Amino acid sequence: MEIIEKALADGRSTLSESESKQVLNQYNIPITKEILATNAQELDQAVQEIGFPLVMKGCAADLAHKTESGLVKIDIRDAQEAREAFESMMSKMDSADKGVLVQEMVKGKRELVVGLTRDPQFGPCVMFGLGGIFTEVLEDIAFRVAPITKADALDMMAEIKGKKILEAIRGMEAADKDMLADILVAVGKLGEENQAVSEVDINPLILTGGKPVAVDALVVLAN
Amino acid sequence: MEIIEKALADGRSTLSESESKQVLNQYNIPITKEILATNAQELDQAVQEIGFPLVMKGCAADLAHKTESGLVKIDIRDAQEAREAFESMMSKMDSADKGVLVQEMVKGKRELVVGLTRDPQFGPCVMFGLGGIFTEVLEDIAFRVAPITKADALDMMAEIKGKKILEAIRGMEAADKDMLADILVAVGKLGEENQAVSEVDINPLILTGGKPVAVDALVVLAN
Amino acid sequence: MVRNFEQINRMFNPQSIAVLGVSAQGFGFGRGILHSIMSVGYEGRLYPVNPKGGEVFGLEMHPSVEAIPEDIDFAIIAVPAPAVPAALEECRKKGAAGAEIISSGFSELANEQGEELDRQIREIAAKGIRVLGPNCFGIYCPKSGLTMAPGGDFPRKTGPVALLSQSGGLSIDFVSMARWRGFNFSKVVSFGNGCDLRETEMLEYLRHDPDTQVICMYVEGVEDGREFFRVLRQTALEKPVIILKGGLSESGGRAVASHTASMGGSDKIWKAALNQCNVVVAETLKDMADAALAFTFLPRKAYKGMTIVGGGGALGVHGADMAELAGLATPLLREDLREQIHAILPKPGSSANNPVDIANPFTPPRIIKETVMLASQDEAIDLHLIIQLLYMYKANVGIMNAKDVTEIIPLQDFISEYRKAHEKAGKPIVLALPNNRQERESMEVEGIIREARYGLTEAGIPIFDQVKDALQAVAAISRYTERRQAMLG
Amino acid sequence: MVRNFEQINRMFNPQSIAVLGVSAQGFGFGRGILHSIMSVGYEGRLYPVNPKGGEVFGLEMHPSVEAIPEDIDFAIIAVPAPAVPAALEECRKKGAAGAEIISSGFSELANEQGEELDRQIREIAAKGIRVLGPNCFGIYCPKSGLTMAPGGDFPRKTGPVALLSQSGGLSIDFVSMARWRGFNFSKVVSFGNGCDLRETEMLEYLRHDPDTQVICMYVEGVEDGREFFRVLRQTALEKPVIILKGGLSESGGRAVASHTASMGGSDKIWKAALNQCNVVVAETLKDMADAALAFTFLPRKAYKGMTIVGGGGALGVHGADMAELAGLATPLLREDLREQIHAILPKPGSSANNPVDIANPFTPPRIIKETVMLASQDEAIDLHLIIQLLYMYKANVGIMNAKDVTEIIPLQDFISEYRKAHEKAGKPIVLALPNNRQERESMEVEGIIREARYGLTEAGIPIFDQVKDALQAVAAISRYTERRQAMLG
Repeated sequence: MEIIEKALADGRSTLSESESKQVLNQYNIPITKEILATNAQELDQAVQEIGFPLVMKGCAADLAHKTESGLVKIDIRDAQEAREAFESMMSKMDSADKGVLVQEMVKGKRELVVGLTRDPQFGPCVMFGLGGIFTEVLEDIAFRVAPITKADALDMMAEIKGKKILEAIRGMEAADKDMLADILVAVGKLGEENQAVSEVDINPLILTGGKPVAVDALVVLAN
Repeated sequence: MEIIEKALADGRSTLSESESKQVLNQYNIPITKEILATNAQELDQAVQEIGFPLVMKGCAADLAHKTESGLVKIDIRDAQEAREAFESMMSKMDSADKGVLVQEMVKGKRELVVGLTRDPQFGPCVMFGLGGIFTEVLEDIAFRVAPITKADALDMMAEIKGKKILEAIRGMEAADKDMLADILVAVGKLGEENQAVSEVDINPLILTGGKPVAVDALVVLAN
Repeated sequence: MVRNFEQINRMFNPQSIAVLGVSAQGFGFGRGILHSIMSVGYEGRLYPVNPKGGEVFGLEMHPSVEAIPEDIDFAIIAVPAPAVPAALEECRKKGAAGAEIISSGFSELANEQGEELDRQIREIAAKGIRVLGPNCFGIYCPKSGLTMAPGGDFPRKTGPVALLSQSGGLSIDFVSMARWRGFNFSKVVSFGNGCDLRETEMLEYLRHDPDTQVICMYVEGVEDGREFFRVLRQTALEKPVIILKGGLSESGGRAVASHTASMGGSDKIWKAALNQCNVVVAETLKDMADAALAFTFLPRKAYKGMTIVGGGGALGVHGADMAELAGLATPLLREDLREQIHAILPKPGSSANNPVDIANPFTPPRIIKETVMLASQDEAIDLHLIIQLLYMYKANVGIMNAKDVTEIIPLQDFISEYRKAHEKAGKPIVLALPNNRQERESMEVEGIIREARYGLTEAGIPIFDQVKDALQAVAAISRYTERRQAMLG
Repeated sequence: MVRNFEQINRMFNPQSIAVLGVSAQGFGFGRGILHSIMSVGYEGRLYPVNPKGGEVFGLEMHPSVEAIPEDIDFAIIAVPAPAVPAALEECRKKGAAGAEIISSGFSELANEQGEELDRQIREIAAKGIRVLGPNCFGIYCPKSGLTMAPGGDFPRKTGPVALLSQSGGLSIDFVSMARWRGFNFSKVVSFGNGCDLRETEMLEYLRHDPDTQVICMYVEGVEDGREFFRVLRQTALEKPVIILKGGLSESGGRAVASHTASMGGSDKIWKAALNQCNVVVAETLKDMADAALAFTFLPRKAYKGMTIVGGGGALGVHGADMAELAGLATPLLREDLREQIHAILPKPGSSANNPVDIANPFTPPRIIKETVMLASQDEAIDLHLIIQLLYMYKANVGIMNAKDVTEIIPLQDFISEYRKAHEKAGKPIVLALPNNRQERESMEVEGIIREARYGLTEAGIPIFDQVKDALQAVAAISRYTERRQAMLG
C-alpha cells in the first residue's frame, strides 16, 4: 500500500492517525469523518465541512500521549474555540508533517478495541475487546490467529467477559455484530497482506447507535 | 432518620435522588453540589448558585429509567438551555413531589458503584465495583458482610478485576482510597443503623481528580 | 459460655453412655454404634437399652434409661423418630449432659410431623440437655473413645484437626481420607438437622478447644448467618478454618433442601463472607483433606519461592506451570548452588535450573537429598517439592532380572534419606507421590507406595497424590498466613 | 503427501529392525530397548549391532549395519551422540524408511556441538530417511509390536487413541495411565528434539491414520506455528485433539528451554490458538487421560442434562455443584418417574429428586440399575453418573462378622447389574469409583476396586476416580461436539 511504502521509505516506524485511518479505510473499516488541516485556511474549510460539535487532535507520526500533552480537544462548539485549539496544538508539535485533524464528534458511550499483533510463533493475530481505559484496566480481550473467518470473529465477541456491552442495554441499540465481524476479518486480512505492518491498534472503536466507528487508530510498521 | 421515617409514613418504597443523597450526606459521603427546583424562580436561583456547565435531572420518588425517559440532560451551558430542559422535564413527570435537580457537572471518566444489599442469611452487605454501564456489563463487584472495617474496604478495592482503575492511569490521578474506604464503611454503617433501608445504590460514584463523588443515588426501603 | 463448654466437654468425654434403641440381632443403627464404640475400645461404662431386656455383645440390656444403675454423661438415641422426644426426656432426667440422636425421620422429610418432632426436641433441649442431631452420626472423639456408627476401626490416635459437618456420611469419608494421609483428629462432629447444637456454637467451642488447631467444616446452610459470621471471623483469626460449602449450585441447593432442610443462601454472598473471614475454601472433600494435611504438617508461613525436584523434563515444566497458577514461584537458584547441584546430578539429561531435573526417576535418593540441602541455602527458597515416581521402577523388573519390583525399589533408602533431608534442610519438604500404575497386575507397586507414604508421613513429610494437589495446599497456607497478618494489622 | 505417509507407515510397522548401540551387559538404552521390544513380543526380525560382535538375549550381534543380511525397514539408534550422524547414514544406505534416535547430547544441551550434530542429522534426513529424535523414546505401536525403552510390558491390544509428545518420560506415563483406565493406543510417538519429523507432520499423519480416532498431544513449543495451526485446525474438525501445553508459565518456559530447546510462545496467544482450533485443553496429564477415556468410551454428543445417583446426601449436593461448574445440569426428573424411583429406594433417608440419594452406599446394585433405567426415560436426561463408594463396606466387616471385606462386597453383582444397565438404559453411564481407604491395612479394598474397574471398563463403562474428574471429562465432550457443529455450520 502506498502510504505504508512511503512511510517505510521515510524510515518511519509508525503512521500518523490520519494515515492509519486511510489504511483502515482501504479495508472498508468505518472511520470518523475527518480532515487534516495544516493552516488557518484549511482549518476554516475543514470546520465548515465537519460541522459542530467537533473534535480536534494534533496529528503527526510518532505522537504519543496525545491526551496528556493537550493535543486532543473534544466538543468544540464554535469557530473561535476551533481557532484557539488549532494554534495551541500547532505550537506544541515540532515535526515537519504536523497538522491538526478536524473530526466529527462521534456520539456513543461504548468503547471497544480492535487490534493486530504479530506473534513470533503464530504470526498475525487479531485482537478484540473492551476499549478506552478499560483495555488497560481489565485486559478483557480475545485473540485469534489470522486469517479469521466470520465465525471466528463472532466467537471473539462471545468470548470476552464484557460481551453484554454488545447487547441492547440501558436504552442503547445492540451492536451491529455483522459489521463488527467484518472489521475483525478485515484487520486479519490487513495483517496477512501487509508483512510490514507489525501492529494495528484501533482504540477506541466507538459504537454509535450500534454501528462501530474507528475514532482513533495507530498502525505500527516493522523496520 | 427523618427523611426515611417520613417516606415510610407516606407508604413509599424508594427515596428520590435528592432525598437519597441527603441520607448519604448525613453519613459524610461526598455528593454532588445540587439544588432541587420546582418552579422557574427556584430554577434561576439554582442555576446561578451551581454555575455552568451543569446537569439537570427530573426528580421524584419511584422514577425509573431517567435517561431513557429524557429526564437527564448533561452539559447544559446557558440559561436558555436550562429553562427549556426544566419545562420539558416537568411536563414529563406527574407525581406531586416532582422537581428538577440542578446539579454541578462532575468531571471524571472513571465510574464506580457502591451499594448495600440485605442477604437473607448474612444481613446487610456492602458492595463495591465498576460503575456506569459496566456494573451491568461485567458484574465486576465485591461484597462484604457489614459492619466492615477499613481493611475490609481496602480488600474490596483489591478484589475487583478492574482494580487498576483506581491507580494513576492515562494521566489521571490515583483514587483517594482512604476516602473510598470511608464511604464503604459508612454505607455498611448506614445499613446497620437503619433496618428500614433494604438497598442502597450509588451509581455512578465518579472519581474526579481522584476524589469520589456520588453523582446518582437510590435508597430503597423495606415495607 | 465457659460453663456451657464444660457441659459440651462432658459430651465429648463421657464416663458413662446409654445407647437407646439397641436390638439384640440384625444391623440396626443402635446395635451398629454400640458395636463400633466397643470395637474402638471405649474405656467408660456402656449401657445398652431395650425394653425387652436380654443381652448384646456380652452386655446386659437395660429395660429403660431409668433402670440404669447410675447417672449417665451421654446418651446415643437410635429409637424410631416418634419415640425420640420421650427417650430424650428420660436421658435428661438421668443427668445426661448431652445426647446424639442418630435416628432419622424428622424435619428432613419436610412434613408437618417431622417439624413437630424437631420442635419437641428443641423444647426438651432448652431444659438443659444438649442435643446433636437428629439425623446425624454424632461424635467421633479418639481421646475418649467415642465413635460414630460405621467407625469401629477409627484410630484412637489424636491429632490437631477438628471436623464439623452437617453430613454424617461425609464425616466418615473425611476420617477415612485422613488416616492414610497421616493426620488425626481432636473431635469430629456431625450434627445433621441441628435442632440444638449446630455450626455456630460448635465452632465457638472448637475455637476454645485447646486440642484443636485446624478446623474443617462442611456447611450447607446456617441458622443465623450474622452470628455464624461473627464467630467464624474471630475463629479464623486464631485457627485456620477450612470450609467445603455444599449447595452453591441451583440443583445442589435443591439436594440440600431434601438433605438437611437448610437454606443454601446466595452463592456470591457466601463466597464473599468466607473470603472476608479468611476461610480456606475447599472445592472438594479431597481438597479439604489435602489442605488439612498441609496445615497440620507445615509451618504457617507465606511461602513464595520453592524448588521443584523431579526426574523427567516435562514433569518439571508442568510443576512450574502449576506452581505459577497457584501463585508460587520457582526462581532460578543462586549460581554457586546451581553449580554444586549440577556437579552431583547424573548426566546427560539433568538440569540444575529450577525446576531441577534429576534426569530420570531412578536417581538415588541420596542425590535428591543433597540437592535439597544445597537448594535450602538459597534465601529465595522457602520450600521444596519433590516429585517421586516410584511406580516407574516397575518397568525395569524385566531388564534387571528381578523377581518383582519390591526387589529393585530402594524403599528404605528413600525413607531414610528423605528423613535426613527433612531434619537437616531447614526448609520444609513436601512430596508428590503419584501412582500411575493402578492396573490389577501391579498391586505390589501400590503396596510399596503405601509403605513409602506411611514411613515419610511418620517422619513429618506431607505426601500428596498429584503435583497440583501439593501446590494448591501449600498456596492455601501462604494465602491464609498473609491475609491473617494483614487482618491483625 | 500420501506417498510420504507410506514411508511413515513403514516406520510404524517394520518387518526388520536394526538396533544400534547395544551392549552385551549393563542397563544401557540400546540394550534396554532391545529387551523391551523382545518382551513385548515383536514378531519381525531384530538385528542388534555392536562392532565387537557377540550375543545379546540369544541374538547374534552384527558388527555393523552393513553386515546385516537384508535391507532394514527401521533403525533404533542408541550410540553416543557424536557417532549418531554416521550411524544414521549407514541405516539410510541400508534402505531404512526411518530411524528413532534415542541417544541424548544434542541441541538440548544448548551448545554449539549439539546444534551441529542436529544439523548433520537434518542433512541426512533430507536425503530420504525419516528421523524421530534425537533425545526421544521413539515409537510405541501395539499393532506392530514396536515399543519404547521402558515399555517392555506395554499391552499389545490396540485402541483408538494416539499420543504425540515431545517428552519421552511423559509418553511412558501416559501409556501407564491408560492401561488401567481401560483405553488403548493406535500409535504413541515421542519425538524429543524433533530434528526431522515433529508435531505438524505427525499430526497430519495421524489425521489420515484410519486406526486413530482420538489424538492426545504434549506440546512445549512448535517449529512453524502457522503451519501447525493450519493442520491442527483441520485435524480437530475431524478427530478430537486433546492437548497438554507445557511451559506457559515463566519458569515452566525456562524448564522447556533446558528440556527440548523450543520456544514456549506467548501464553495468551497459545490459549487463543488452541481455543480457535476447538482443541480440548488439559491442565494436567491426569486430565488428559480422563478426557481420552471419555472420548474413547462415550458417544460424541452435547450432553446437557444428567442424573447423579449416589448414597449419602452430601455426595449428591457436591455432585450437583460440580456439575454446574462443568456446565452440566441435573434437572428434577419427570414426576411419574420420580414416583416410580421413590417407590424402589430404601427409606428413610433416600430422595428421588435429582441428585438421586439412594440413602446409603450399601443399596443393592439392582436398585441402582432400575433407578438408572427409569431415569433414562426422561427426555431431559442425556447421561447418568453413579457415585459408587465400594470402600465404605470395609467399615461393616466387624458388625457383619465377616472374615474380610471381600466377603461382603457384592462385586459380581455390581459388575453384572451395571453391565445390564449399560446395555439396556439407552443412555450412557459413567462411574465415579473413588477409594478413600488407602491405608496400608486396606490393600484388599484396593484389590476389589481394581477388579470392579476392570470388569466395568471391559463392559464399556468409563470409570473415574473422582466425581469432578468424571464431570470435567463429560463436559469436554459436550464442548467439543457443540463447537465442532458450530464450526461446520
